[in-house]
Formats: sequence, structure tokens, C-alpha cells
Amino acid sequence: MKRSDFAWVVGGPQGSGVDSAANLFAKAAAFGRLHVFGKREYYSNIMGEHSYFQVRVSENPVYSHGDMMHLLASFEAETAIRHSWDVLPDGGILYDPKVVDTNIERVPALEPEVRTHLFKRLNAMSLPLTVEGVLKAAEADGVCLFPFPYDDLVEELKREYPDTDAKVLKRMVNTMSVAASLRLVAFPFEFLEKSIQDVFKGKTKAMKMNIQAAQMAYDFVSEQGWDFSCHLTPGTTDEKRIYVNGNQAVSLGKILGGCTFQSYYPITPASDESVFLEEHENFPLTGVQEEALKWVRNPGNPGKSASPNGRMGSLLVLQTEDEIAAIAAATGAALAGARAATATSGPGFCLMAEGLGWAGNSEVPVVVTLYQRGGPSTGLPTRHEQGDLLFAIFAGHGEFPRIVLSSGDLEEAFYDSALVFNLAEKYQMPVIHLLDKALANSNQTLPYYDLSRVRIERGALLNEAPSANGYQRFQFTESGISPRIRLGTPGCIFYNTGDEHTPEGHISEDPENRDRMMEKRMKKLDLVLKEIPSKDKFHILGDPDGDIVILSWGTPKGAIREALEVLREEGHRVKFVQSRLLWPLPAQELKEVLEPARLRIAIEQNYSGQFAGLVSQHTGLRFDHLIVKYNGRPMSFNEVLDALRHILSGKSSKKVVLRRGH
Amino acid sequence: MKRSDFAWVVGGPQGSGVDSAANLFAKAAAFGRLHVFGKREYYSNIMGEHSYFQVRVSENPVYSHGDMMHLLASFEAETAIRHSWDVLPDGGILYDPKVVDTNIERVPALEPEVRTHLFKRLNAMSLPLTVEGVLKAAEADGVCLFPFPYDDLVEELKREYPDTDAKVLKRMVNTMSVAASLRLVAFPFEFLEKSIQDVFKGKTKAMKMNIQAAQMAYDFVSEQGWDFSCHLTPGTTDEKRIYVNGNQAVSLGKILGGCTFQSYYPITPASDESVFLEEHENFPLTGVQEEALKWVRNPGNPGKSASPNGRMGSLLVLQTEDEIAAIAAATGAALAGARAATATSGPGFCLMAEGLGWAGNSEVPVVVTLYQRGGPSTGLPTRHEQGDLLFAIFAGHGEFPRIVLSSGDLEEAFYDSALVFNLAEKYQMPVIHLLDKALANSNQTLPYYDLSRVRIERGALLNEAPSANGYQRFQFTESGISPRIRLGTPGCIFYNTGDEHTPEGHISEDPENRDRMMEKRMKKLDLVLKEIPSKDKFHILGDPDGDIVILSWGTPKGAIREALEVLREEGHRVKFVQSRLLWPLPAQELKEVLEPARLRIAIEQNYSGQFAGLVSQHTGLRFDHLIVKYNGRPMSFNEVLDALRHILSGKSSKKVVLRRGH
Amino acid sequence: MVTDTLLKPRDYKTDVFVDWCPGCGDFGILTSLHQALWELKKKPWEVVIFSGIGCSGKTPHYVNTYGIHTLHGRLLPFATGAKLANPHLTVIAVGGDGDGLGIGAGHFVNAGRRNLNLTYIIHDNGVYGLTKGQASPTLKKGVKTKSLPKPNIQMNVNPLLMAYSSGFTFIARGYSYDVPHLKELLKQAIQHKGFALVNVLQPCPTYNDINTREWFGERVFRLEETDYDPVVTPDTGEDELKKRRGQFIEKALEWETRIAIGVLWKDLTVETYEERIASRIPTYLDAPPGIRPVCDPDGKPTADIRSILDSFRVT
Amino acid sequence: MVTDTLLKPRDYKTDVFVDWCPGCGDFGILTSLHQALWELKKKPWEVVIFSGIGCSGKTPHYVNTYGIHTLHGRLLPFATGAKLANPHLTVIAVGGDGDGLGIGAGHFVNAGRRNLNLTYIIHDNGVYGLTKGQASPTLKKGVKTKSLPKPNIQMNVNPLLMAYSSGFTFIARGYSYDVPHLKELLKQAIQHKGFALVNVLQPCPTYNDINTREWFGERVFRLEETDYDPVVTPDTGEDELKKRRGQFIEKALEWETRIAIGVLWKDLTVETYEERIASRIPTYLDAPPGIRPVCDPDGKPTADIRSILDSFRVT
Ligand SMILES: Cc1ncc(C[n+]2csc(CCOP(=O)(O)OP(=O)(O)O)c2C)c(N)n1
Ligand SMILES: Cc1ncc(C[n+]2csc(CCOP(=O)(O)OP(=O)(O)O)c2C)c(N)n1
Ligand code: SF4
Ligand code: SF4
Ligand SMILES: [Mg+2]
Ligand SMILES: [Mg+2]
Repeated sequence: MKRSDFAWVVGGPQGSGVDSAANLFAKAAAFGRLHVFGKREYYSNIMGEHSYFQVRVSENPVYSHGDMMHLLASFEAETAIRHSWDVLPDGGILYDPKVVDTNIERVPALEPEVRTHLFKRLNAMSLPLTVEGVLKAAEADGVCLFPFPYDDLVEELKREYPDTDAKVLKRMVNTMSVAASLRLVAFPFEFLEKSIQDVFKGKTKAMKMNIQAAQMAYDFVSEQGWDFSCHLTPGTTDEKRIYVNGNQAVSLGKILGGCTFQSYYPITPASDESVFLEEHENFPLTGVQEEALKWVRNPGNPGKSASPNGRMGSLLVLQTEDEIAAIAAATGAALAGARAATATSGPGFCLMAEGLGWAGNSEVPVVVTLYQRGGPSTGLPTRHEQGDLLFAIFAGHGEFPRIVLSSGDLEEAFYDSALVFNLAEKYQMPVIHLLDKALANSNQTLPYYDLSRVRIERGALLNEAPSANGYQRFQFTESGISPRIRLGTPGCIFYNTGDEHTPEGHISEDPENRDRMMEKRMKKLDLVLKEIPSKDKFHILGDPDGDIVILSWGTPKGAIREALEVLREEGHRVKFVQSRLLWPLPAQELKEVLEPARLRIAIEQNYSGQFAGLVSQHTGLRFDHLIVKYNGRPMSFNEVLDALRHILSGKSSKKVVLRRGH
Repeated sequence: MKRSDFAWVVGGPQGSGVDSAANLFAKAAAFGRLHVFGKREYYSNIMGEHSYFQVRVSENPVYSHGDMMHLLASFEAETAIRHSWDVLPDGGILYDPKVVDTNIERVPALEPEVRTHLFKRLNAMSLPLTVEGVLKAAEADGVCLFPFPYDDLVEELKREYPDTDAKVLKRMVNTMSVAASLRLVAFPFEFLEKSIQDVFKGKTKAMKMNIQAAQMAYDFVSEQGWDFSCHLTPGTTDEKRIYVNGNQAVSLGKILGGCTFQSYYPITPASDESVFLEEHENFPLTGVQEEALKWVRNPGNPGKSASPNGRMGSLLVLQTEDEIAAIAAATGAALAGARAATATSGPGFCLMAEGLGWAGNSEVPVVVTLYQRGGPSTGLPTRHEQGDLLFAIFAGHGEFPRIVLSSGDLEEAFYDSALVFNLAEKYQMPVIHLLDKALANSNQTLPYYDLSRVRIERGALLNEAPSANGYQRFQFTESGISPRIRLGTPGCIFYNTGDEHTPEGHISEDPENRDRMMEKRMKKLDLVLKEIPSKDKFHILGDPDGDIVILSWGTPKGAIREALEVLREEGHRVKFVQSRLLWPLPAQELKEVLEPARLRIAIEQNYSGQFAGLVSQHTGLRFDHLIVKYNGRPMSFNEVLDALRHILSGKSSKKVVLRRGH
Repeated sequence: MVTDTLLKPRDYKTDVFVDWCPGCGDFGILTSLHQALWELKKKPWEVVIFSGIGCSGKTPHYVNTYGIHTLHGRLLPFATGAKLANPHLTVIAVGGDGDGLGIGAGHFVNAGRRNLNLTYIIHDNGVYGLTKGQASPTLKKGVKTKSLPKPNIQMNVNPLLMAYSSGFTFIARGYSYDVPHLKELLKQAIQHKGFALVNVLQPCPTYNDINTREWFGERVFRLEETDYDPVVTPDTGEDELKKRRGQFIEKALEWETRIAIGVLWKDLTVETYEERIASRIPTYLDAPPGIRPVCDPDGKPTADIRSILDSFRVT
Repeated sequence: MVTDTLLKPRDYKTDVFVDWCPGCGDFGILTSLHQALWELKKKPWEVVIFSGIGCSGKTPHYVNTYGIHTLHGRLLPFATGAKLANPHLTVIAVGGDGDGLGIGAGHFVNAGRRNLNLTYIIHDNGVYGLTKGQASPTLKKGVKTKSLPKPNIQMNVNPLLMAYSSGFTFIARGYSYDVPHLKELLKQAIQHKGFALVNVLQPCPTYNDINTREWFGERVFRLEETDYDPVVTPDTGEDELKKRRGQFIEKALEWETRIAIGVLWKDLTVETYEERIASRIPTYLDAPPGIRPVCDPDGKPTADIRSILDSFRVT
């Protein structure tokens, strides 16, 4: 590990500002031209349960979180108690000296099982069952302890802001912990200042107070003359960069990709996306051409709509009463011409199965953004898993075509969020964009998105009634794709039904028509496989000629990439196939890239290795090893690396279960 | 084909009594000690659309329907128009001479596509576009025509029953068509009389009128001296037999199997089962022992409940507001100790996905009887398909254990309907009993069920609070099965949650506990595979040493069995593996029975060969041929036979699509 | 290609075989709908009919407009999506009582909260027709129709009261055998700016032998022929409002001996959902989601996200 | 092993960490429930608490009785199944307003049709708490809580009116900061023979900064301290019934300046679902589905299906 690769963790009870602290820290580093990767862990709770954030910083791109921790920033007992154990020997712990005497018994949110575990450890070391005991244990490992008297500094601040609410002042501990941390690693204050300015843009008073608090904390640490071996140096890149999380990346892709309608029902970790979209429901348009859609403009107000050029556009967000309604409304909107989507997670997706089938049967382009989280059932609602793949592929009774596309990181997620609408409209079928909690709640610095890469294709959507007589919505065609019109298109009508139907869209139980319709619909999947470019089917990373091949999909990508960088240095030639088009499965192409390897390893974040099984079924190839994880915490690159090393050593069992993380 | 194998078809508009006619005919044959198999085809409609019933009769067991038709009984134009084409050369058509001039144009329920098709055929033969034209076409093929003047006979009957409603009299054409048919094949009247007596038990007047109508029709045909080469001779067996349909077989199995609670929401083809159960909600009990459950008896009425011996028992049927509520209510009932089930079809099952996951996560024994029908979406609501297999296996987000068991015929369906409750309770997981429309709406003569074969096993259900302290509902045990108590058990409490949980059932996000719980639940599937006897995993039929193997599941069983009988006569040695336990998949055992064959053929009633794919995935074996069907009509044994012959001739394509049926 | 010339009432019919039972009340509703559309001079393509599943659910196939036959109980969310995507469409939802008040009750309630400008026609026959006559949510407790093995064990809901509690701004009851009256109700409902319910008493001769044509015939009376006033305007005072509400509830509940048909409630004080959106999204009515150009002819996106994206810039 | 000796109110608590926000109204509801159970002398195992998903949904884990934390919006069907399987259980359903009136509204309505003897407590906080404060179905239109980016665009439903239209026979409103009063309401609801709703006004200090403790404090008043009479008995005459209904509706709707808490409706004229079943299934209460012995100790089924099977005999 390079020294410049630095991992900072901040923790605290939910609702106490941990996220803001992490954001300040990460942005400071990012403004300092470093790469940042941030991962958030939290309970299904609003206030009081423990949450924490790891921010990894490096001059090189970081794609994942790691198991190491160089500096732990805490401002109450629980964080110190939970995380001190994991600080690296040379690392440090920033803590509030006020809490050292806190008895572990008296930390209510600690689970009984965690408590018992701690008692055992401390008793074995004959240390007191208090924060102090825990810190002592760390110190014994070579960890530096940095007692930081938050209350004193808050008091000091209060003197300058006597009229400020005590609660608001208390919140300053977040900023202080960040400032203190940055001073410990000798990172220039100017970037923190910039970060605060950015985060508190428009809130002058708060900005000022935070800068001051930061300065005080920074100065306090300077005065201590503490010795800490980790240093963080600003980078030098002149790359144009953004810092976003998964929900934001997806939202941005949707807006750019022409999504005009999103329905949703609140659910973790999907709904932040919809809230973001609603906040940005109005945005400017460019390059709007005079169009053939005059007929639909407000008939009562024709003048006003003569040219929408230079006007604002919008994306309408609808909060529905449940997810059944969410997919139904999105489908209805798609029928009326909207690029329509809905976003949800597993429990909500369960309720969409029937609607999905209707859209598949009626060939409606509707996008479902599915953020997987820990299942089954309510499961681990705020934790991570990739357990919904086979459900996404087979949800809904009977057989109908759909596309399942997965993105591996925040870069892909953006472009894919636009791409899925093209796929939906070109192939006239529902598209499930399969994401997950790790993606939703990770932040990353990325090159500024290349907006010119996004192109919109609406497939066989006609803006006007076809001039030929007898428009048939489900006309049999060679490709299986029938020209589509919007509800309301003048001079035309059509019918849809969930029943099997004639080309006109009327109910039909005729067996011959049935066979043809079924084949028309299902054969569109062949077209998908034929037309979708290879880069959207899978990426080949690592060593393209490696004789060891790893197959994975979705967010393990980051951890695998980093692990492979190390393995390459260690002389291993490993090819990494990151699958993106999961359904229909490009079995032939996958077979070609997987077959030559002497060792095949599948990696995914679920219990049974769902994708590996699917690929085996369709390619006939077996995997020598399956690395899985299902404890709700994303894979760190270290544990992937360790598992791979073990496999390469020839000593590993066939199935490897990763179990790290808190 | 043996001559004694006779196929009779009756058709008519829905609601006109076609089913009653078929029932009368079938029961007459059954009372005549013959084997009967009846298949019903109908539209998603209450009145007016065409429906028909094929009744196959033979001295040997019949397991399926066939493509042949020896005698078509019609009493209006549409049936003659649709079905005459399919009567065998030596066969006959009973029709109403009144309708011969009916123009095909004027039959409203004929689909435009069917009409066009008929016009083409008739025009090519230069025949008029009327019923007469159609009949002429049949006659040209050697079919005998039997004009039967229904109206005259109804008039005659009216004279004897002058006060009877015209509608009721009109209904007599059904009975007449049956009587006339039976006379044509020279079947003794006594059995028809018995059949009428049976069907109209308790309705003396109707019984009398029907017998009279039957006698008149029978006599009328006698008088005509028509020559018809098909004869049906009563059988001689003294086997004790029943004649049931699928919904009834399942209901009977449920009652016997100790089901005490069934929730449902109306849906074709499942709800007839629930209606049957509701009609039979009270039934006698035998052998009830004094039990340890006194605590739950009506506290206000302790005396009355002292001994339930010799009393009535019941099965409570609850009609819910939707299928979400249906599975939730069944799960709630199971928690309180009921053997609880719900019955549905694809669209309803879609709505159960989330509830299924909850039951899986909380280890609740709940049974879902899933009658598959033509999908996707509303699809072909009254037609047949086996398209829901993978959905049944993967429904619900995340991963949790479930059992999917499929029955191949009405014999299995009965015993399995009791068995599934044992599986659910022993392994504490949801069980999906996968059936289909063909089974629901087929009737068959069967040996009287062997009630002594059914044994009830309730697994680790405790009737009283365990004496040990600290009952934990999800206690970690070696087998993964934890002792279960009913809600309300005195001296105890427990918790359930859809979240990941501690052994006590409280929410837990701890990663270690998570891994253990996940493994506890999932490993129960290994136990299932270990303990379930081989006969419940699959049946081996045909030639156990055959070097050709057929793999199938569910109702194609009947058609395959009959086809194999013929193939055996033709000298082919074919083994037939009829899978029953579909999930968890007994991959090892399947591999053993499938691997040795030189030719592997999979047969199922869906588009993509879902089960074949699953078996390939888990065994690594490929199938040389896949025979599928998806036009909504069950496979006839003839088309299966033809497809197999073609395969055996070496000239068949890999995938064979069956397309017969109306 | 559908033409807009010379439309006659029967031009609103299709040539799809109408497969309802003889004497079914659904016919009267269909005829009323054909006539209402004709009298309102709606062009076929200006109208979209959404339906659920049931006998009633087949309606769109019999009307010469856009027709979307959705899922059981889900017609309102489908219709909501389409209407929001193009608020200039005339959207009519048609479904059964089981569909709308049983499995779909949650959507019924929550659609009421929006007051979208759409019309909802319920075929209230007391049974689940297409699944052979099980009790629907409007069937009274203790009633045993010929289709039921035992008397109905559940109580009924009152659709009009439910509509009121959910926020519907137009609540009417029609009778399928009074076509002239029902046609007028449908016209008013379609013209009402807001969410309009027309609950139609629809005899099902096949399964419901209790609430038959005869049974209704003796009971229904036209509210328009009384002095009942259903209208609430911004000028209606608090006391007057209470009075209206009181009489609405009594008329909605009246059943055993007399059943009022007509408009029972018409609230003109509530802005539509479309209006509320338009106040947040100024371009909404001009360029609604179904229409807004999302790209130029080369496929270049029209949405300019640079300012949003810039807010995430760090270098 | 749970003992039944020496129960004190705090014996109804569990030692699970209660992770609601400081000042959350949920605490008051929990305390009231603990006290009500204690005062009713319920043994822990006689009671089952079902909940949905939300902050409120965590309640069963905090009560020392059987506790079943179900799915979002589905607590009523789960509870219904358990209660039907063993009608001697005391079943209490506890859920959020989003849970019960949004996603669960269909179950709410249809459970009302049954009048099972169970108690339903709604935590009415105007927001989806656990998903960070989106508007719930009880939030008034135009209200902008601090959690909302824009003012609420949908109208609200009135839970009490909905309960009335759906057939609930006991309808009460409580306030989570008036614990003594709420405890009494809960006791009455549990003792009521039939389906009882207690809708509890529950401030959510974290997300709903409009309907706060202060806001409610100025408005709520106890109905018991007025001459309001909610009870309807078989002796209540038609006019009296109309009057009761009228006053119920006005009290249910009153909100902006005064909010009544207490029992608003109590109908003693409707038989419970259990009673209806018992009249069809004579053995129901003695040997309900959860209890009825299904086999003898050897596993031999007790159901004797021979007479049914014989009806299918042909030879
Ligand atoms: C999810 C789902 N469950 C069940 C069904 C089966 N089903 C078809 S029609 C129908 C009921 C129709 O009753 P109603 O809505 O009152 O309409 P009607 O036939 O009386 O017009 C049902 C339950 C279905 N199509 N989908
Ligand atoms: C099917 C489904 N959709 C969405 C969610 C996400 N979810 C969890 S809690 C909640 C809302 C809770 O609001 P409310 O019912 O009012 O309870 P409160 O938290 O306010 O007590 C939602 C939508 C879920 N668990 N399941
Ligand atoms: S079953 Fe009833 S509702 Fe359906 S078509 Fe027939 S009469 Fe009409
Ligand atoms: S978010 Fe609101 S309802 Fe939930 S615990 Fe916090 S204060 Fe209570
Ligand atoms: Mg109905
Ligand atoms: Mg709430």
C-alpha cells in the first residue's frame, strides 16, 4: 500500500452529523486534488444508532473502501469503542477525553452480542470495561491517541456566538473533528476552508461559524505538537473532477438521458434519488427543435408553446401510494410518450412483478432502477447485497422479454442511467437497471462526466400517425419491433391489454396468433443480443490475456480492480470480466472470454453465486472458485485480494465466504 | 390406437351447459366401468364464447387428451363450424339440422382470424360459407353426419312438462346430446341413467326430466337406424374408482392433510378449489386424542371442549381483498398453529412475492398452491402453461429457502396436497405446490384414494412451552431447524421480524449474526435434499434402463406416458424421469439418472424450457432436444408421440415446438 | 387511420364481439359512454379509456378510442401516469367494484388525494363477475346471491362515502338501465375539472339474483328531480357546507327502500393536481412529460445538466 | 420462560434498545400500551402485537408479549390470519400512517368490512418517518415540513372518516403526549368486541416541524370532558343515529383550531367476524384452525373425508 493511500473513519450516532463531517473531509481532500472514495454504513434508524463513514484518499484513483484505518475521528464513546480495534498500528485515534470513563455497559445502542464480545477481549487483556480500556488496547498495538477536548473548544466558540442555539454549537464538533484530523495529517487548511465554503454555500452565517470552528480545532492541534506519522499531501492534477454519490450519478444520467417522468415510493436506498430529482425538477433545455408534436401542446394556449427553445424543461416526480402504483404510473406515462422510470429496492420490486409483466406483454418501454439491499424480506434495509439478480431476471409469471443491465461504479452508473432509456425504447421492453446499496451510498471523485457521450435513441417511436391505413400497435414485423405511437396521437388509436392480443391489441385466445405473438416478443431478445455493443455486454479489465479469469458484476468491480493492481505487481496475470448486460445473457461472447482460462473465479455479493450459476447454465462452463459475501457489508479490496491470493496459492476451498466489515 | 379408445367432444357457448353434458357423458362411461379422461377448454368469459370438452374413454387407463375425435356432439352452429374439421374419417357429427344454413359471418364469437381461415378453406373446396359447407367438408372426409332435431324433442318434452320454464327445457339439449351420443356408440342406457341420478342427486324433478329427455333422445337415435362404426362397450373391472378434477383432488388432499386454514382471492383456475373447500368447511373427525392444547380452547367455555373426539372439524376459508393479504393471512394463521395455505395463479402469485420472503425469513410453514395458466400478464387466463417455474423458485428479493413441488397428475396431486404441509412444517419454510390449468380442469377416473397412505408430520412444533428457560424461536441448532411454538402458547413468547434477527427474533444488523442466520436458513435446503425420499424427488417411468431419457415435470406426464406406451410397442427403450421436487433441485440424483442416456430430451409446456435449463445448470448435462409448447393448449399424447418419433428418426431440430389444439 | 369526420354515436363502437351475458347491466354503461363521448364531440384520439380486469374490464375494447386494459385493481395508477404525462388527454377509467374497492381500494383512496382531472366509472354489481360470482366489497352482509354457497360474511363498503373520505370532488351514482340519465352523469363527470367518480349500479343477471333490475327498478330515483343541491363553491358558507355534507352522507347511505341516482357531491373549491404541478413546474402544461422534446434530431439531449453537475465540481 | 407472577408495568418492557429519536411521540404510545396491558392484567402470552414497517413498526420488539413485525402495510392481513386461527388471542396491530393509510389502505378498508375483534393503533405523524420524512397520507396539502423540498402536493385522508366508511365499530383518536388518556383509549379499544381503531396524533420532532407538540397542545381537547356520546346500540333510533353520525363526522373533520381526542364512534350493533364464522362452523371457537388436532399421535389424519370422497365414487 502506498503511503499516500490514506483511510480516515468518522463515526457517531445517526443524526449527529457524521455524514456532514465525512463530506467536509472528503471534499477538502478532493479540493486538494486528491482522489477520494467514501463509504457510508448506517443502521435502519433515524437517530441514535451508530453510523460511520470511511473516506479513502489517494493520489491514485481509489475505487473501493479498504479494511485499513489510519485515523479514527470520534466525538463520543460508541465510535471509539466499536472502531478503535481496527486502527492500524501506526494510526491514530482522535477522541473526546470526556468519555474515557464511560462504561461499555452504559452505551445503549451497542448490541448485546457486540458488548459480550468486547468484554471478552478487554477481560483477556485485563483492561477496564470502559472507553479507556479500549483506547489502552489500541495504544498497546502502537496506535497514537489524540485526546481532543471538544467541549472546551465549543465553549470558546460560544463566546463568539453567544446567541447561537446550543444544539447548533454542539454540531460544530463534526467540523472540529475534521479540522483536527486534517491538521494531524498536515493537510493545508485552505482546502478545508474551500470545502466548508462549498458545503455551506448560501448560508453565510453557518459558513463563517464553521470556518472559525475549523480554524480553532486546526490551531489547537498545531499547538499540541502531536507526532503523527501519516501525512497527506495535496495532489497536482489539473483534471476536471466531480465528487458525487450513486443516487446523484443516477439522477444526473436520468435527467440528461431524457427521463421526463419518475414515480416512486419511499424506500432505502433508492428514494434519495427521487428526492434529488424532485429538487431538480426544473432545468434548462438547449437545442430544442421545432417539432412535429404541436398537437399535444396545451390546446388552450397555442401561442405560448410555439417554440420551447431556450426554455426550461422538467422531470416530473410522482410519489405514489405504493410500488404497485409506481410501476403502473410509470407504464402509463410511457404509453403517453414519456421516458418513464421508477426507482426502488427489493421489497418494492416484489410489488412490481405483476406490472413488469404487463409492460413486457404490452411492449412498453419502462425503466426500473433497482437498488439492491440486504435481503431477504426487510432484511438489512440499509446494508449491501447483490441478492436480487435472479429475481430481477425472472420476476413476473409467464415469459416475457426484459433487459437487465448492471453498472459497476459511479462512472458507469451515470452513462447507463441514460442508456437504459434507449434500450427500453429501441426494444420496447422493460429495462431493469440493477444497482445496489454500495453504489447508492458511496461517494467518489470522478472525471467530469463527458456529456457529449450521451445520445438519445427513441427507436420506432412515431411522432405522428402513420399515413398508411390501419395502424396496428403490435404489427408483426421482421425484427419483432412494431412502430409505436403516443396515446393521444391524432388520427390514430390503439389498444393494449394484459391478455394475449391481436396485432391491433385486442384480446385473442387463438392458438396460432398466440404462438406468433409470443415469438415476436421473445425474439426481440435475440435482437438485443445482436445489436448491443460489446462494451455494454461486459468490460474486460486487468490483463486481457490472463490465464486466470474473474467474472463479476456490479459494485465488486472497485474492490476487484484494486486487488488486481496488487496481484499484477505480484506477477499474476488475471483477466477480469465485468458483466454489464445480465439479461439477455450474451452467453456466446462470455463463453469466448471465459473458456480459455485455466482458472475461473466468480465473485459476487450474495449467498449462492447467482450470476455464476446463470453463466454456467448458458455457457456450460464451471467456475473453480466462487467468492461470495452476504453479511451486508460491501467487499473491501483487501479481503478480495486476500481471497484471491489464497486461491492462487492453491490452498483455498472452492467456495470462499468473505466476512469482514462492521 | 385400440378401438375401445374413444374420444367424444361436446362444444357450445359458455354457460349453455357444455360442462354438464360432458360430466354426464363421462360419468356414464365411468359408471360403465370404463376409464375416462376429460379436458375442458374455455375462454375467459362467462357467457357466449365457445367452450368445449373432450372426454376420452377406454378400457385401459387414459392419462391425457388426444388429437383424435370420434364423435362430435353439437347443438348450435359454432361448435360444428370450429370442430368438424377434426373429426376422424370414421367418426361422426351430431348436429342440429336447424343451423345448417347459418352463415359463418353471423357467428359473432368467431374471431376474425378464425373466420378468415375458414373462408379460405371452404372457398378452396367451393363450399358455401355456412355450417352446411363445413359439414359437407367433413362428409367428404368420410365423417358420418347425424342430424338431430333438438327443437322437436324439446317440444315433445314440453308437452309433458308444460309448466316448466322455457330456459330449463332448452337446457335439456345437453342431456339429449349425451344420450344421442351414447346411443350412437351403443352404450347401455342404464349407465346414463345412473349418471343422471348421480349428478341430479337431491333434485328429484330435474332428475326425472333429464332421464326422460335422455330416454327420448336415446330412442330417437335408435329409431333412425343410423350406422356408426364406433362402439363403446362397458368395462368389467371391480376396482373401486372415483371421478374427480384437479381442484377437487387438491381440496381433498388438503382436508385430509390437516389443512385448517385457507385464504384466497378469486382467480382462474385456482378459486374453484377454495369454493369447494368452503362448501365442505365442516367435516367429521376421527381418532382425536385428548391433547396438550387445553390452554387454547375457548376459555369462556371450558367444559364444552373437554373432548373433541367424535366431533366435527373444520377448515376455515377466508376470502381476502387481494393476494397480498391472502399470503399474509395464511402466514399469520400458520404462526398461530394452523396448517395454512393459500391458492392462486400467476397474477396473484406476483403479489405474493414479498410475503413469501417474509415467511422464508421468519421460517413460517405456509403452503402456496400455485395453478399456472397462460402468461405473461393476464395472458390466456383460462388456458394452460407451465411458465411460472423459475418465478416460483426465485420469487422474492434476496435469498431464502423454499420448496417447490410439482404433481404430474390427479393421483399425485391428492397425496402431494397433504404432503406439502409436512414439508412446510418439518423444514419450516414456504412450500409452493406447483400445479397448472390442465390439472385443475381435467377430470379423470382414478382408483379410490388410499387414505391410509397419508401421514401427518408436524416437525418441531411444540404443543407447550419448552421447560428450559429462554425460549429462542430462531435458536441455532445443528440441523438449522429450531423448535417452534404457536402464538399464544402459555409461559412463552417469541418475536418475528422481516429484518435479519437474533435467535430471539429481534432485529439485528450484526454481520456475524447475519452470516450465521443466513447459513442456518439456507442450509435447511441441504436437509430437505437429504431427507426427502427419492420417490418425492422424481419418478422413473417407462423403461428404467432405456438409453433414451425424457425429463419432464407436471402435467405433460400423462401425454408422455401414453406416448411411451406406443413407443415401447414400436421397440424403443425410453426412460422417463418425471421430476417432482423442483427446488431444491436434487441435482446429484438427477445427474445419475440422466447421465447414462445416449439421448436426452426435455419436455415442458413453456417457451424457454425453464426446467431443462435449471437442470443443465446444476448437473452440467445438456439436452439433445427440447420439446416445448406455449399456445395455451395442453400437449396431446399424439403430438408428443409424433415429436418423439421425429426425434428418434434423427430428423428433428433441436427445439421442437408443439402447436396443436383449439 | 381513424377519421374525424361524420362521427355518429355508433362510430364510437368497435367491431369486437361484446361477450357480456345477455341482459348484463354493462351494456347500458357502454351505450351511455358511447353517447356521452359523441355528445361531447370527443375525437377518438383525444380519449383514453383505462380499465381493470373483470367483465367490466373489457370495456375499452368496445370503444373506438385509445383503450388500455390494465391489471386487476391497477387502472387508476396506470391512468394517473398517462394523464400526468399528457394532461391534455381525456382520461376515463372503467372498472369493477371488486377491482376498484377490493384489490384496488388503496389506489382509490390515494387517487382521491390528488384530484387529477379524470373520470372513474365503477361497474357496481355486488359480485366478482368474471371469476364466477364471489361477493364483491359492495355486497351487503348476509346477502346470498345464487353464486354464493353461503350468505356473504363480510360487510360492504359504501363507495360514495369512501370517495368522500378520500377527497373525490365529484361523486355520482348512476344506474345502468337508465341510459339517458347515466349518459348525462358521464358527460358531467368528464367535464368536471377534477377527479370524478360515477358509481353505476349494474345488475349482473348471471350471478346476482338479489340486486336485479326489478329490485333496483323499485328503488332508484333521480336526484335531479328533487331539490337536492350537491354543489360546493368557494362561496358556500361553513353552515351550508355542513348541511351539504350531512345530506350527502344520508343520501349516500340510503339503500334498502330508496336509492338516489344523480350527482351527490360536487366540490368546486379544490384545485386539480395538474394545476398544482403547473404552479411548481411552469412549463408543465406546455411541455408535459409525454411530449417534451428530449433530444434534437441527432439524438443530442436537450436537458442541460451543466449547472447541476457544476455544483459537484471539486477541481 | 416468561412468568406470570408479579407483573408490574415495567415488566411489559423488553431490554431491546429503543431507537426512536429523543422526544418522539412514539414513546408516549409505547408507555400507554405498557400501562394498558398491565391494567388489563394481560399475561404476556395472551397478547400478540403485529406491526408494519416504519419507526412505529419497531414497537413489538419493545413490548414483552408475542411480537410479529411484519411487512410495510401488511400488518392487518397478518393479524387477521392469526386472530382467525386462534380467536382467543388478544391481537393488537400497530403501524404508521404511511403504512396503514398509504400502502395499506386497501387492507384498512377491507378489514373494516370484517369487524374482527382486534385493535389497530396508528401512529399518525404526517410523515414517512423511517424513510426520512416524505409526506404521509395524513399530511395536509400545502404543508411544508422541514423534511420536504416543496409543500405537500397531495391532499390528506381523514383516517376516522375512512374507518367509518369501511365499517370499523370503534373509532378513537388519541394524542401521544396525553398518556393517561391514551392508555384509557387503548384499554377501551382492546375491550371493545370488534374492530377498533385508535388513531394517535404522534409528533415527529425530527421531520414534522408543523404538527408539533406545541401545535397539538393548543388544539387537542378531551371529548370525554364534553357531552359527546359516541355509542350506538340496537336501541338507538334512526334519528338519533343520524345525529350521532353527523356529530361524528364533524368531530372527525375538525382540525385547524380544535382537535377532539377520545372515542368518537362506538357501534355495539354489529356482530364480530368470529361470531359470524361460529354460526357457520359450530366447532370454530372450541377448535379453531390454529388448535384443532389434525392428527393422532401416530400422525394419522383426524379429518374423515370418506363421505366427501364417496360422492365422487363411480365404481
Ligand atoms: C392479481 C389478480 N388477482 C385475481 C385476478 C382474477 N380476477 C379476474 S376478474 C376478477 C374479479 C372481477 O370482479 P370485478 O372487479 O367486480 O369486475 P366484474 O367482473 O364484476 O365486472 C378477478 C378476481 C386477476 N386477474 N388478477
Ligand atoms: C414495500 C416497501 N416499500 C417501501 C418500504 C420502505 N419503508 C420503510 S418504512 C416506510 C415508511 C414509514 O412511514 P410510516 O408508515 O408513516 O411509519 P413511521 O416511520 O412514520 O412510523 C417505508 C416507505 C418498505 N419497507 N417496504
Ligand atoms: S357475469 Fe354478470 S357482470 Fe359479467 S357479463 Fe355476465 S351478467 Fe355481466
Ligand atoms: S423520525 Fe420521527 S417518528 Fe421516527 S423515531 Fe424520529 S421522531 Fe419518531
Ligand atoms: Mg363486480
Ligand atoms: Mg408516519
